Amino acid sequence: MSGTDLPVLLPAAQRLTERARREREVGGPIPRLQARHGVWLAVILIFSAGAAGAQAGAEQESVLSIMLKWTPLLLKGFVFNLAISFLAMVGGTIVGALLGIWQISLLPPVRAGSWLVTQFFRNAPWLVLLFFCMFLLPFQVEVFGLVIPLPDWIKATFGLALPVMANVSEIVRGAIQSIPSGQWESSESLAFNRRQTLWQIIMPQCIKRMLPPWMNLYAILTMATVLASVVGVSEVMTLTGQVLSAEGGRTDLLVPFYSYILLWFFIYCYPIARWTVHLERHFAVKT
Amino acid sequence: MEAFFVWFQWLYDETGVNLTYFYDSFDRGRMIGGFFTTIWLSVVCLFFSTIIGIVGAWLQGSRLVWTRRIVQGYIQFFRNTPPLVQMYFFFFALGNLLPRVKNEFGFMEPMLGNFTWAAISLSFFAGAFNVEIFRSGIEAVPESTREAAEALGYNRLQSYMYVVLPLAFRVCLPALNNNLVNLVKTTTLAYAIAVPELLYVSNQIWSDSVNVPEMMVTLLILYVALVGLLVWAMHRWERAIRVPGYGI
Amino acid sequence: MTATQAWTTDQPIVRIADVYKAFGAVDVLNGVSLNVMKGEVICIIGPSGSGKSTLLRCINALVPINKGSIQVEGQEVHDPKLDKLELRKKVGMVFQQYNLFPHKTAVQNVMMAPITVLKQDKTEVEARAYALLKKVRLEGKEHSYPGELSGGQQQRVAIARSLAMNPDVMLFDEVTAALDPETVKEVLVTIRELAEEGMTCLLVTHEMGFAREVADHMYFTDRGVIVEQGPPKEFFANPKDPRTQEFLGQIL
Amino acid sequence: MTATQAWTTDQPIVRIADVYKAFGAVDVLNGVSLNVMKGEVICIIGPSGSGKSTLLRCINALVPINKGSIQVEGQEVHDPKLDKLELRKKVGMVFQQYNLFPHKTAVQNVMMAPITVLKQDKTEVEARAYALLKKVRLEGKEHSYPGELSGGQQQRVAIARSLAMNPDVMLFDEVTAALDPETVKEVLVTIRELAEEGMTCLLVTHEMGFAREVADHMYFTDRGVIVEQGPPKEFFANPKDPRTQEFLGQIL
Amino acid sequence: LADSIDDIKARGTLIVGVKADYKPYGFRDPSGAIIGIEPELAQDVADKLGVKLEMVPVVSSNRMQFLEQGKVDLMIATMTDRPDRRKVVQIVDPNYYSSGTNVMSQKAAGLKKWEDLKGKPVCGIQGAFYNKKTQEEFGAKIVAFKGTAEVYTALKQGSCVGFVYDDSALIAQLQDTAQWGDYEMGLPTIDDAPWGLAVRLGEAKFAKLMSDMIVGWHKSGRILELETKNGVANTPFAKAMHEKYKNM
Ligand SMILES: Nc1ncnc2c1ncn2[C@@H]1O[C@H](COP(=O)(O)OP(=O)(O)OP(=O)(O)O)[C@@H](O)[C@H]1O
Ligand SMILES: Nc1ncnc2c1ncn2[C@@H]1O[C@H](COP(=O)(O)OP(=O)(O)OP(=O)(O)O)[C@@H](O)[C@H]1O
Ligand SMILES: [Mg+2]
Ligand SMILES: [Mg+2]
Repeated sequence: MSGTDLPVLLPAAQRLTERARREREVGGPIPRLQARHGVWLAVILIFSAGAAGAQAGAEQESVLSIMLKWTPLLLKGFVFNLAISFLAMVGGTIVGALLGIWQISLLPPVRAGSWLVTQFFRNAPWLVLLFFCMFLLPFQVEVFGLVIPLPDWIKATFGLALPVMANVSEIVRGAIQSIPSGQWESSESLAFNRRQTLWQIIMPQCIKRMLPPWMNLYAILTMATVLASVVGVSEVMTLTGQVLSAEGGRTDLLVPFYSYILLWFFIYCYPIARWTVHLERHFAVKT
Repeated sequence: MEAFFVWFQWLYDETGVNLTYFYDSFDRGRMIGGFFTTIWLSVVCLFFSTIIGIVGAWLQGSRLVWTRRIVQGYIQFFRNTPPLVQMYFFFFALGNLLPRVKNEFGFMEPMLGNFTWAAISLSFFAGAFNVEIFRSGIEAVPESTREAAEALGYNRLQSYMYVVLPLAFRVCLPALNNNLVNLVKTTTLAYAIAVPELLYVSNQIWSDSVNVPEMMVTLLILYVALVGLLVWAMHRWERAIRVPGYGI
Repeated sequence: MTATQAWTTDQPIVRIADVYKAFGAVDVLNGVSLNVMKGEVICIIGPSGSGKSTLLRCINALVPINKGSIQVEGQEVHDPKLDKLELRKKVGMVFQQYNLFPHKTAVQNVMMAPITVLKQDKTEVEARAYALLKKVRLEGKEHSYPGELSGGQQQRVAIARSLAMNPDVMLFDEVTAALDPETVKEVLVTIRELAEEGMTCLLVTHEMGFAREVADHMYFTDRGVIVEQGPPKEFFANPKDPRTQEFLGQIL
Repeated sequence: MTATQAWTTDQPIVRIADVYKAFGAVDVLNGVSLNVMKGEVICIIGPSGSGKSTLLRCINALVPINKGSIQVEGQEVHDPKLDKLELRKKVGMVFQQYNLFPHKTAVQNVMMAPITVLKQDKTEVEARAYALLKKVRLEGKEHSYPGELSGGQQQRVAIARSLAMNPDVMLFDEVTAALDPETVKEVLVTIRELAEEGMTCLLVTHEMGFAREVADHMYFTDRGVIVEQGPPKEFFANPKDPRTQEFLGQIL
Repeated sequence: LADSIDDIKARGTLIVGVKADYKPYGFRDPSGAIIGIEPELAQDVADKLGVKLEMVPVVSSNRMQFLEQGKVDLMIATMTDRPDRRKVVQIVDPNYYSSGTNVMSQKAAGLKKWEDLKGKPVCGIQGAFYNKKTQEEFGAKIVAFKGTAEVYTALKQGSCVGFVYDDSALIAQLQDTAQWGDYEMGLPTIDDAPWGLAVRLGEAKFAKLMSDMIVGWHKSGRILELETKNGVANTPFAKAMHEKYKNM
């Protein structure tokens, strides 16, 4: 089924509104927890570990200075990760939303076709899809004699957009189907046509349900960009491997370096996660 | 059977389609081993990540602020960092902190092997998502139903076990399903710490036999089949526990 | 399409003739016939599961019928060539569960359909929406979301929402269920005012007191057929059919 | 713990004295006092939002009170040292929305609590569950899920579920809302039978006819206080308080 | 079909696939540039053609696809010359380099012959061709990781008894006695396998040019010079080839 959600137990809608009202009475969102403090603690630990490692091998270059030395290169790689994740998300969402709506189409062939496409791309491993994109897409395309290069990271974007598309399709379908059928009926009895019902009544109510799984998907996608090394993109994990090799396989570097990368991802993704919670709450108050 | 294998040798010689695992018994052994490792790893992780999800969601409803904070910290950490790096972290960093034991050859080796670490890290990774999924399911169970249980004299654990969880489960099954599909696909990451699962053995085979496209197609088919099986089973289950009059 | 072909106001505005409807193996309507004249208020009562809601939904073409004929203003509802949207502009429906759009405020709920469906002018619709909400006694609640309104208030928004489409016929499905006596009274007053303005109303209800007060004509359904009918005075005082007698005898 | 310390059956089984309750800034109960003797059936009526449900929930310790005292069988309910589970074994509650466990069949719904909470023997509980369902006239529906039952049937399962715990006091919160007259009658009969067997019942309802039939004593609440009380005959015939008069005047 | 030399000249750049994670043959410097023995060879080719050099980092699973697709013109990426690879790409004769295989292990393990590895976990690099042989012929359990940093860490923490790898790289690593004082390369070097430089199939003219260049490198001692420059002891193969060609 879906990333998505929830063939909702009917009374839940009422109850959630109740909570929203309570939140409004308190005069704002009731804050959830702050994971930040714990995380900063972890960061400090990691760095102190790195520093300790540096003191052990006295004549060697310190771990910290090695990390600093390579930071600009690694950042260049990280930019690829972000660009790929962003573009793949945008592309995958647009196509996936269409596919999801087609999944509830009244025309059986459209419905079956989009279901099949969705299931296929959802079940195939990301790595394999990426590989096929590398393999099947040319490195450049000629349009009317104009040679347009298809750099690796575009191919990677394409390869990752496919599973994103399938997942978004499921999210959209699941959300639409979780809206009580009374909403369809009452719109119908007010003479809304199907398109109007979908866009003005159903979809706005789906947003809240779709947001959490959609943002989860983005988190998963961002993490999956490290797979892009398969198609030859010099993204941050590939570069980290290369850096470690360039440093001659020092065993005290492995953990600090990967912790460093871990931290970058966290710093990028955590605010997004917080923002999702915020958005979710924002939509919750209105419904 | 032998003729069947020989035919693939012929296929390779004639067309260049090189499916070594049919005619080469060594590759075949690796492939079968990889297949079962993947299944075993998936099953173990499915089980433990679900347990983590259930317990985590229960702890998240705890009255103790610090319990909730720790659960939140756990979720945020695992959701917002790449699982590949997490796996490295578990295997290389935590693996190093554990005491070592003497193995059968008289060497000191880490207490937990790479398979165990892969299972642990993937379970924690998928578990973090599961906690959130179960939480949303639990929130969808009407307060009044919980109250009814309370009014009948259930204590907190009983009402969670007998009323809230079974209902929440039905609500979040589609989302859970989705996450578990992702988990099975994510087991491929275990290749990074040398767990001989499907991707790992495929990688070995294609570096030996230069048949990357063939192995990729093989992987695609195997995973689509495996995941398809899981999805099918979950759907069956979903239908089996469907409550009349609820859901759509 | 606005076909008032042969229909004139001296003919029934809703003409239901020998309608059959089954859901799979379950026979729900087994030959229902009834006629409603313009401006009439009729009440349908009957035990649970006797097909009352289904009948209303058939009139609105929300569910197809198996046999028989339903005409609204002389036009066959279940004609496959019929433009359902046109029908629904003429027939409004208020559901038991209200089915308000939870993401819109009360006034937005009322305004949406006229603007989207009838493409009417926004400012004009807005003025009418406020007037309608005033009419159902919801002044001051215009900008509340459904989740912030009590059941009775939601019910009245749903009525206003249907009225905004200016239908000729209104269908009310158990609009007073689960309301307290005071709110029931308010809804009653609203429906009465509508009837006085010439609106045709078909009501399904479990509230006998309410039915007695509001109806011009009563129908009693059981197992998918109309067992008895008549003006409320006579209907309640001297039920003829034993099934009706039994049912009315249960009322406390 | 099963404390019947000083309590004897000639004292009120439920003794509510000057109870205050506010949700945040909203005062819901403003000094409610009432006593119920063993085997008595009392009905509480009043406009929406007057705190009827809240009062029942306070008796069951589902919500804490701010001031005053509630005693059940001589035991203070809001004593922090009280084992709430023990209290709830003595006090059963039936909710307006039934709140059945939708993933369990009717008989499972009835059996669950005695087995899980009271750790009673399964076969023994099962026999009792069937007997109870028979008593509420639900033979043949034992293995239906709540989603497959009509509202009235669900309501009766909920009653059986509470009875299975063998409580001394039953609280009914608007158990007849949204039911058709026939089903209301059935529920009425069930409650009457319970009362005859000596069960103490507290009911909240909007159905005046029902209240008149079933109650030994009526209470009318408004804005969190009990405005009027008395035996039903007198209460309905000669209400003294103007607020009660107005309320009863609205009834159709 | 246009010849790729013409294409390269028209384009003004030569695109070469090289390794970027294999010190000292191809690795990154902090600016991101790829340096090492093979990049220098690639630079020689570009100079010879009079064009600019562009290097694309490749890994074993994609290097042949890149060449086939035309994404790179030439591959100098530590690829062992094997018959099945010759079916996919055109490996230029003579071989430009070679390396043997050996195992680095703790001195305490006392490994003396390859058969000693039987049944024991041995670390390796994913994609290396001798993994299969070590496993198939000597019965070792190969635990292969992505990069050398992972392997060395796993070796240190005792996840495997030894590391099977190119002997020249191991020799270089063992020179760091501070870290690896307790380790040795105790087995006889086997499999002196030649490395092949590859162009697309059917590129006769380009292959001829490259063949001449390789002969030139051997003749002039360029390979030996690069080895010394990058801190690798001169390999027997490079010495032998220099002997063979220097007087031609
Ligand atoms: N979509 C459906 N599929 C199958 N059976 C249906 C469906 N809708 C209604 N029914 C059945 O049709 C019968 C009549 O239903 P309907 O809702 O019209 O009854 P009603 O008279 O409105 O009852 P109530 O007073 O309880 O609302 C019921 O037995 C119901 O179970
Ligand atoms: N948890 C709560 N938080 C805040 N206010 C509450 C809460 N529960 C009830 N109230 C308020 O307390 C008041 C009384 O509620 P209660 O449910 O007791 O009314 P009631 O008499 O049962 O009404 P009805 O007949 O509509 O069921 C209402 O105004 C309601 O909004
Ligand atoms: Mg109905
Ligand atoms: Mg109430």
